Amino acid sequence: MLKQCEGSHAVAEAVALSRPEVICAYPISPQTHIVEGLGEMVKAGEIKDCEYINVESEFAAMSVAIGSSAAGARTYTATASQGLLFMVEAVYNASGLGLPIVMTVANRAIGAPINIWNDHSDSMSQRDCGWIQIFAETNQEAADLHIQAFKLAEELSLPVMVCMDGFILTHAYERVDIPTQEQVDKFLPPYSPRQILDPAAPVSIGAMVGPEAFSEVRYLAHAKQMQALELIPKISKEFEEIFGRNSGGLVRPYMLEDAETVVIALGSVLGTIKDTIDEMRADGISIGVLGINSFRPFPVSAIRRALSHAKRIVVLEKSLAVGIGGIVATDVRMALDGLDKRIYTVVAGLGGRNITRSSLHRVFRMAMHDQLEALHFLDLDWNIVNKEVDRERTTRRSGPIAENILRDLGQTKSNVG
Amino acid sequence: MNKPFAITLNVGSSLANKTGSWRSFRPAYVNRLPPCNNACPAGEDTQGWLFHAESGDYEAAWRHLTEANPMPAVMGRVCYHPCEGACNRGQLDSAVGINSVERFLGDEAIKQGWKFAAPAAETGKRILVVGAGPSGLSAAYQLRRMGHQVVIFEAGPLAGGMMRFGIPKYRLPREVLDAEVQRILDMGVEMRLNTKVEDLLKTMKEEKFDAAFLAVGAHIAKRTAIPAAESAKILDAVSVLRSMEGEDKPMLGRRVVVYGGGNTAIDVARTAKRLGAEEAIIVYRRTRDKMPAHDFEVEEALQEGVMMRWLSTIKQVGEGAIQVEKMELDENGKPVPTGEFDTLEADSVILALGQDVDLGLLNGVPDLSFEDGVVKVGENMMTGYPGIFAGGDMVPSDRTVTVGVGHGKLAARHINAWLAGTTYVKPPKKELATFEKLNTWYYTDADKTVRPMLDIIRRQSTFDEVQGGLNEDNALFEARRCLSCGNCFECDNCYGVCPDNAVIKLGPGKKFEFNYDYCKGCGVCVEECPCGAIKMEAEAS
Amino acid sequence: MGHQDVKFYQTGTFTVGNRLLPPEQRSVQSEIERTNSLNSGHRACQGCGEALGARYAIDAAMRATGNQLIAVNATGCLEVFSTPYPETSWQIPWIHSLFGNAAAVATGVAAAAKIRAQKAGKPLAETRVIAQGGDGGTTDIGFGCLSGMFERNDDVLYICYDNQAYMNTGVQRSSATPPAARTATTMPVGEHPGNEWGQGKNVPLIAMAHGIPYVATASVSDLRDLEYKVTKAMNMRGARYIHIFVPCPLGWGSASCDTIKLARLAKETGLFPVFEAEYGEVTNVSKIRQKQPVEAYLRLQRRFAHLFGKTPQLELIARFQAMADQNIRKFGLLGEDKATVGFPGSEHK
Amino acid sequence: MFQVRIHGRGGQGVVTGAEMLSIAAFLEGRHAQAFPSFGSERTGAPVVAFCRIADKEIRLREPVMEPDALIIQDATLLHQIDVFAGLSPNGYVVLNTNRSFEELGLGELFKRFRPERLITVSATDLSFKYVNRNAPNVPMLGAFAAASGLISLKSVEAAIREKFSGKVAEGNIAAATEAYNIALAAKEAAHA
Repeated sequence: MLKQCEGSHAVAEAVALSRPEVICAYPISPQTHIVEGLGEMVKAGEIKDCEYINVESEFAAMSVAIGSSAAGARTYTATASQGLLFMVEAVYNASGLGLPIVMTVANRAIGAPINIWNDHSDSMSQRDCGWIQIFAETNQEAADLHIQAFKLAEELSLPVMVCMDGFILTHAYERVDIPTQEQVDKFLPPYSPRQILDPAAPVSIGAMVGPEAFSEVRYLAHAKQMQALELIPKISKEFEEIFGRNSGGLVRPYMLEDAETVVIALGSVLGTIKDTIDEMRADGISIGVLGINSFRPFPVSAIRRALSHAKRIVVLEKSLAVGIGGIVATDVRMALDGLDKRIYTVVAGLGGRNITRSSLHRVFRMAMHDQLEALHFLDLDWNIVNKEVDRERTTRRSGPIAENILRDLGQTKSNVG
Repeated sequence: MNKPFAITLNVGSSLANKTGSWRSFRPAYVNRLPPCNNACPAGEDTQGWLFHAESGDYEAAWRHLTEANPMPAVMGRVCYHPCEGACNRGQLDSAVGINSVERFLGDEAIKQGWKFAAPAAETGKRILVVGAGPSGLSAAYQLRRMGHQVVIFEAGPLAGGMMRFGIPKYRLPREVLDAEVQRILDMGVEMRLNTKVEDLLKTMKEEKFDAAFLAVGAHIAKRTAIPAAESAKILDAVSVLRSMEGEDKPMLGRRVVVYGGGNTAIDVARTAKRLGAEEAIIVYRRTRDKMPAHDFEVEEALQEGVMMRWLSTIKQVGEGAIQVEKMELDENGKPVPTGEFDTLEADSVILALGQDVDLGLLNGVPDLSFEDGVVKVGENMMTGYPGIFAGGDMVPSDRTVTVGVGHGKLAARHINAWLAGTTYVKPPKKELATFEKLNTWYYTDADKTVRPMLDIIRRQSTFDEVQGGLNEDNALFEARRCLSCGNCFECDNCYGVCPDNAVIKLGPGKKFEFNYDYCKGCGVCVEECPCGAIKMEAEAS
Repeated sequence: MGHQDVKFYQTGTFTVGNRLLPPEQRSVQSEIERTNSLNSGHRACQGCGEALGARYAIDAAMRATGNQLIAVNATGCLEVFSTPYPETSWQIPWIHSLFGNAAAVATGVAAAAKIRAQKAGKPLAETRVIAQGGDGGTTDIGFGCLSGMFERNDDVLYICYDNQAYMNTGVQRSSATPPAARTATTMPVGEHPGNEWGQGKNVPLIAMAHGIPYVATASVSDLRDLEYKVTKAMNMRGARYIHIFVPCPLGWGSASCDTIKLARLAKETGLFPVFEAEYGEVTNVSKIRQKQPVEAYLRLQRRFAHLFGKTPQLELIARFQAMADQNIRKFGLLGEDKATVGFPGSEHK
Repeated sequence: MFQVRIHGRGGQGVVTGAEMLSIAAFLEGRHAQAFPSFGSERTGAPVVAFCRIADKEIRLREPVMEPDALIIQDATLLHQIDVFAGLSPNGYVVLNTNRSFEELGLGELFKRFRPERLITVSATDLSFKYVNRNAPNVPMLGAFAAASGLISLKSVEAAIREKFSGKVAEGNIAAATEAYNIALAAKEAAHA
């Protein structure tokens, strides 16, 4: 059923339709609306047979999820930013134990300085944590991916992180086709755990594993993620058969066939990029975009195949690996190992900085002419940066950067009266 | 379940890890010698029979007890219970009332009519027992159990020896004695009363005895030369007590003086009170704490109105009065005369100065040796003449019923071995379960049960039994006060406290075993064993 | 006294078993058929109090729940010595997640159990949950999750096996380490040797301040009391906490055979008050049976050896005695005294 | 694609207004996208929200920088921020005020825009009148419907009913209707 609603609400509805049995909730922007919505639905009895637990921290949220999942309950939680970092130890633990928890990450920057706006630093920090990470481009996809995520997680017995851009998607009202319960039930069978804490068949879960077997355990975790490379497209196809729309998959090519320049990106920015590319195509420019839907596992072959004709690649990413630059770009380089292609990294949209069509036009054109430096920071205010660099060079105690920048920016101007 | 590799494991699989290899010391169950058993002259396995009594299985307790002593009802009344003096519980609150439980079991056996089992097989050997006192009866019982034919020759008209003729009724009712004697005879022991052995070797030859056990009591009163008027009435304690068993009770008068400080002196003084004496005065040359008599008997006598005159010797006995000389103790505690004299009114004087044994039956037996009026025996209770054994009052030792019973038992074992041409070797004595070896934390505080005493008026005027028995409730309570020193009583502590589950519980009555596959040798079981029945030993390297 | 339903016999009163008792009154640990939830072959040190305490507690809980039990374990000695791949000593469904999250994981397990029951049309979860950890995992790193579990009144019994330091990592100080004690991070050197004299962190009292249905302390030296408390706790619903005193021969520098003796002395000196509380109020106190001076307890442990050197630290020993005496007053550990500890009870009462 | 920017203050329902606008467009079978200028603004702080309306899927996620219409819920903002930034000469402005543009000193500025597309409405007064609180967002939406002709009053009513219920919904509908009529009258007057 088509509905004009907030992204968070669409996700909450999708999770509710997936018949969760335990939901752990801890507030952190911008995921809060999702668990608020779920809380209301559980209290109102719209979600049956579900425990909604208000925990005392994200660490507890993931820990409760570990317990309930291990005890055989379909389990969901959501977090973002500092919250994800606060639960990191448990995040690794959930995947290490192979527990099919589904978690929304409403992507948000990580402080300091504290910043509540969107970028991908949070989930990127967990790229090696052993969770499957899938990114939503739209709210429709965010809703669909959650339903798929439960199936994916439970078939593999691995946790899945559904990443959606904080605020940009979570707080955006747009048209979403909310599936029916019948559709979801047809697609998603009841949870049948691969391992379970059960007095009728006791096991010890979470043994200490020494050097004699640890490498094997880690390899098996890797091998299991690799299975997802086959399963994700399969599930996406099954989804399409029942729901009548294509959602998910490993990668999403757009205008790629003949594109000399290919932009790679994740999440909601793909929409703005597509609009930009449409405009550039109208100008006769050979450019396309490849959206990465599954960041972990990283679809190396699919990306390599999709980029076989491209001359140059611009990886536009909403995160920064301080000290090297691109996170996604590094992975893309690995995917293109041995191929002769220029690869540019554009770090964009950090901490909620708007990514506009005009800026995209500019960098894409620079890339096309190979005038772009290998690592480019989109719309960086060099004036501010240089001032601060100078200040630090001359003054030992130059003060906090954020405050200095605000001082430089001065008061917000009004051109009225 | 398709379990993830290594992370998820099958339950209980650590049994594959034999942690016993960590051990350098190992625990081992032991049976130590409880101090009560150690102290018992009759060799009773006190802790052993109390164990059965604790669970209310009195017959099992009685059967276990009577392996050492066939007369628990008697012993439960007349034994001076050295076991209780040695009892470790005495250091906690008060000793276990072993004697009272023994009496309860003895009385219960009489009440229930429990009998001794007949011997499994007859050996065909004939053994003569001379004297039907505690030692003779004990030997007869043990020998009969071993399958020998036993004939007791008793010079007196009734069985019991000093138990009958030396111990007043108020301490040992005669029906109790009769019942326990009869039960021994019921095993097939032959008793010939009024049969005095004059010539032992002749009797043995004539009746084809293969061996003899002599257990003649010390019935002859010791005399002392005291100047006395002709009309002075001087009696001896043995005779007085013996005459209590006959038709004619002794005439003692209103004022009776008893001379001596042993148990017999007390017995006769208390008897005199019961016979109607207004005054019964014990004259003793030393002080109360030097008296050979047991303190509780002195106390009971005092309660009944018997008077004591300490530090006094009788110098002269006149008609209706005696003269005593005051004594004082020298540096060594020896009484020395002071030269001060006093006069006491006395209608009769009873001498209780000790007894001798009539050794006449040994005339003509060669190779014997004697000492202080008794016959010497070896470790095996045999006299210098092969096949003739002796015990009880006849041999050098304390003269108590319990010692006598012990001699009878020991002699029987030696006789049995001698008859078989072998030697009885006592099992090696186990390590003593001393107080330090116990972990007494585990025992609840519980004071001894006090036995009921007859009221004072009836004690002074009748020969009813002074000390009552325990009823089942308090006998059970008393039995359960036993600490089971040095012997496992299945408290499950070792089984419970082992951090490695390395103790195997074998089930009721079967106790425990260590599972050395897993025992790491921490020693917690040893430390926490309440009764000291486990010890640590170094592993063989 | 703590718990004593049965008027025990004069022998064996405080022992694990008593052949004279009817079977229903015997301790779980005396049963031939006891679960041995923590099986042989585990790699705990000789004389490990925690191994003992865990088997005592979990076996009792297994009996109380008809074996419908799942245990969640914090990281720590108990976890490491019981489940090194490829072997586990546990005979029950058991999970180890992290050091600081046992209470929260248990909340999750309980939630799953509740939903399973709900789906089967049953009002209450049939599968019950125990979370367990050492003092480090409980009083320090796991404290936040523990408090959250208490506050929500989740249906979990949390058991802390208190051996008073981080033993798994090599004996470092925890917030449960007693003052003056030597640990690897509070060495007996300098002007104030050993652990500092702080105010301590009394987690049982903090648990009581949450107003949860049940809080108790117990000791491996009093099995029947421990079993009674675990059984009672498992017969209740909601958040429950039992703090069990478990001596550690390795960390305390005590003889491996003295484990239970030390636990007994801790109670008999008054240093470790044994009590139970419901809804924030002390309802029962195990009286001291044979009062002991603190020296009797301290002297057996090398971690306090610096108090008894050539010049005994009489002042410090006196401070320990004062601590014990304060407990005795506060909890009414002697005679007929009444406890004065309590927090405003909840209306649930 | 038609792009709307709504300015107001925290507590005045700016975001809700954008959402209702998107709902109204959605109900008319169009694609719509509403989103706030994501901040942690508290009551009273200047707030911006956006709404895009189109006939095909809206992929663009950048903020509305060149709006086709401005809804200004609080006239005091005019002196604090550049609310008119990017507005096209053909753009619509709906301003909540009980004064005229001239009285507000905006006469000069407005010469750049088409006068029939500049509407004032006393939305605050209307919200007090009908729902007894300062919630100008709903009447502003009514006025916008009339001014732009982009959505019908009926769709605004339906959007109101999605967000509110009972008496509040009815009051808001009444306020929106009156604002709609005022704006419609003003628009016709300007044409005349």
